[in-house]
Amino acid sequence: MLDKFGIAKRIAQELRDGYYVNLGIGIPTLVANYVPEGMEVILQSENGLLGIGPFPYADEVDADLINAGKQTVTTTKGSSFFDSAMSFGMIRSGRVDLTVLGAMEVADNGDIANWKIPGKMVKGMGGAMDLVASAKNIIVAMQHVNKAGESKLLAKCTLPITGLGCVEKVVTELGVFDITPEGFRCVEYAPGVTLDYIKEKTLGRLVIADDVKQMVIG
Amino acid sequence: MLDKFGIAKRIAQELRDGYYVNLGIGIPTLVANYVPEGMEVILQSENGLLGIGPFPYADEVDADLINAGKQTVTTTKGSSFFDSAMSFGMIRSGRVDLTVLGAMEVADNGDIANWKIPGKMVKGMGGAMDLVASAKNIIVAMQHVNKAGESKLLAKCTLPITGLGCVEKVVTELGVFDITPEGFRCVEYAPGVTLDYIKEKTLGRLVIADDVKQMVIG
Amino acid sequence: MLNKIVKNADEAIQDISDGAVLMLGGFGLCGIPENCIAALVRKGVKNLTCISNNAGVDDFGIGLMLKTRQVKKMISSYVGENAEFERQLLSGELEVELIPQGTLATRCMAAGYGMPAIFTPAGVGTEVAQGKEVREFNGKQYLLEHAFNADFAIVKAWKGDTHGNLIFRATSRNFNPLMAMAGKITIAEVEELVPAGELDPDMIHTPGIYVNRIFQGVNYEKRIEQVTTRLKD
Amino acid sequence: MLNKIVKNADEAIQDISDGAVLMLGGFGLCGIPENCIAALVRKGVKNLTCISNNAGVDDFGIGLMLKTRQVKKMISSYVGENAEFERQLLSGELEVELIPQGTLATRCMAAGYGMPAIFTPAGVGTEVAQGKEVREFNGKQYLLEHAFNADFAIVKAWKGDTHGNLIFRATSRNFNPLMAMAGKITIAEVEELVPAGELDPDMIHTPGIYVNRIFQGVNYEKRIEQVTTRLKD
Repeated sequence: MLDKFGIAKRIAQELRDGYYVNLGIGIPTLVANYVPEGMEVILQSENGLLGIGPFPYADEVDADLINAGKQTVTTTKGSSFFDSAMSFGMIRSGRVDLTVLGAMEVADNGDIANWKIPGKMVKGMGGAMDLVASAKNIIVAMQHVNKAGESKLLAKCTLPITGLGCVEKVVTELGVFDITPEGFRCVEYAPGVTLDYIKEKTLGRLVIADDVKQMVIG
Repeated sequence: MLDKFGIAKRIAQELRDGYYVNLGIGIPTLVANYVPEGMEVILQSENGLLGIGPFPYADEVDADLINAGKQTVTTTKGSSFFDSAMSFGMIRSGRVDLTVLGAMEVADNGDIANWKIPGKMVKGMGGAMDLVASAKNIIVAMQHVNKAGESKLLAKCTLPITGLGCVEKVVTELGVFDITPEGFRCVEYAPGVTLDYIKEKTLGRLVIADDVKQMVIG
Repeated sequence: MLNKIVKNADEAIQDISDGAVLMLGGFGLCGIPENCIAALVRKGVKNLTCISNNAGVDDFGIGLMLKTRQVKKMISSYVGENAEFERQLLSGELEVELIPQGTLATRCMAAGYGMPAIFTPAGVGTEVAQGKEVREFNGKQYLLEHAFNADFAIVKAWKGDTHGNLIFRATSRNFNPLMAMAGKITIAEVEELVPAGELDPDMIHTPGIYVNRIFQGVNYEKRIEQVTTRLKD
Repeated sequence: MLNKIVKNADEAIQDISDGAVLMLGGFGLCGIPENCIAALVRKGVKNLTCISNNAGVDDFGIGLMLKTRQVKKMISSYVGENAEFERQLLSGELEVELIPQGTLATRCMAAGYGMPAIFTPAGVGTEVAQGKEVREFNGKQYLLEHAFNADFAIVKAWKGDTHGNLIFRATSRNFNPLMAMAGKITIAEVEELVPAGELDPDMIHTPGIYVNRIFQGVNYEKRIEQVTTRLKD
């Protein structure tokens, strides 16, 4: 079974040289720490930055330079700043190669719910609805089950939807699941996890890939 | 009767301090030469410049710096450059205070035709259709009659329309005409021109303002 | 003479009255018009509708106007950083309309570009789509979303000149140039106000035609929500 | 490694084939991609659809591609400066679609911003409106105009870096940044190509994400259509 760092490491294997990538808050942000050596990946922050650098040293902190999680960051060589309309313009027109998001629920048809829990204070969708409606390649990074032990991989989302049929792939502590017309297709299982356990913890339609294999993470 | 410089001088009286103004090609361009002393008027060029300066000295000519008539120009203090979408954005959102255009025909309801003569090579509307559809204050500068001596102030345009009901005022060599629900309202006549002559040369509905007066130009 | 310069924030906002619809630039606390917010609190104007990506924190940004109950309605994409906000929302004192961040940005741009409405896929199939027209283009569904109609846009820039030209810095740009184009009246506060002619015309983000009033702000706090740093090796 | 750099115009355009839809930046002869146009003439690719505000003059700009009969269709706002153009048009060899300049610009922007269509008042009541949907918003009529769909956008910038970031100069900016956002493949030729990190991130007009190929152009002629000057006092 993976921890959150393991999930991030596995998702980092989906990166390709020259990719423009938008990483959501939480586990997705960790993916930036595992970009393979020698590979150049450019991170987009929807508040108006291409080329997010590492956190600043204490004496470099700049209130005008934050990421979409409102954390202080730095730039990299080749960075650019732009306004929020252009930022979502590049998202909407499909220029971002990979988007990694957290989720509360994913349905086996690729629907995603990650912005609102009825009865709880709603903080807002931020850029999530734009991202899921527009990005061409969306990977969800999340825990397979919620705190009550219930599957978050469902036949149908029970929470308010963020976007329809948009998720391509889900990576959880248990494995890697492609969204296919047949539902979640388990292509990899985490070390120490059985396929039976995955079946038990997945409520949506699940198929096991013929060539399913154990995940290898560095 | 006015010459083209007189028409431009009369239109310059419509300028107000701090106005943003778009001047079309031809007589409208001349208006820039008669901005009243002490008044600050900022000229917009729809190819992407606010703050058109005078023509350059010969040793200042810059191929990257032209106006919408493709003539070399200069900037002024406070100029800015922008792309063509923003340029028409500011036009469309009503930020330009005054637009001066030439025309082939104007109808007494404010319709304008100035881009196409059937049977002749059509060069295109350029920005004219955007300007007439969007600008809030449009003055037409033109000759009262065409080369055949026929009125260009009509009940209905005979040439293909550029925009509907958009002209506010027409200034010709004969006088100044506001577009009103009653048609062309002659508010000023040029020196040496009689109201009867104006009536003879105007085909559209024409009313003479009660306080009509002779034009005074510097 | 162009005359856009006002003395300070109090003069800039003096004709904003109860019930006005305001746009306020900024993302989180980054690039917010601190001086104008303080002046709005001093003026005590009420029943405001505020279009702003966020609602500040309890003791900074729009949070200051929430504390004094000046805001009737927030139109935002994310409002999670504010306990007073939550209290007013749950008690029904405050109306909130949540809209996707890209939709918020594009509805500002639409206003500035004279486009009455735009199409976006954001929110299709969600509760955001309720009551909205859905239209298909090339096999994909889009919502019709309308341009905002705000009485005042209040933005913060890094540098500005006496013609109202603005330059923003780093990610404090965010919604500021979009809102600057979108208000019936646009008020800009800047960290540095320079004479016309000192800014490079190629490098201006907001041409002065969009800006009605400008002043040099004072005492910028520029609070940071999450200071994240790394250690020197 | 990001690898957007190509050797020259010939390499940049090598996969443009007969029948392609191209966007070409520039207003008149100002800011046109001279190197790529020359390479397209050398390559002899045919039946092109060219979206460009103008069509060059007889012996420069897109006029060079007209002379060699490479253009099947022009989509422009103003085409008046070209005798060969007129001949081909009148003889029916060339198709021309004339659209308002602001509509042309906004349809490029729409493509770059992922908006399938936009509304503009330009052309309402004119022959431009024929066959188009008219819709009223707030008492004013607008045409629905669709985003362009171009195979390649070819633009000219002043400076560019190895990440594809672009900066334009003066009014040679015009349609270039809009088209740069709008092509399926965007090719940028620049007067000066610098390593990533040398351009100020605040001052970039086109972020590199939109640019697929970039090269340093050579031998810019930058012809002027109308040299207008004044005399020294």
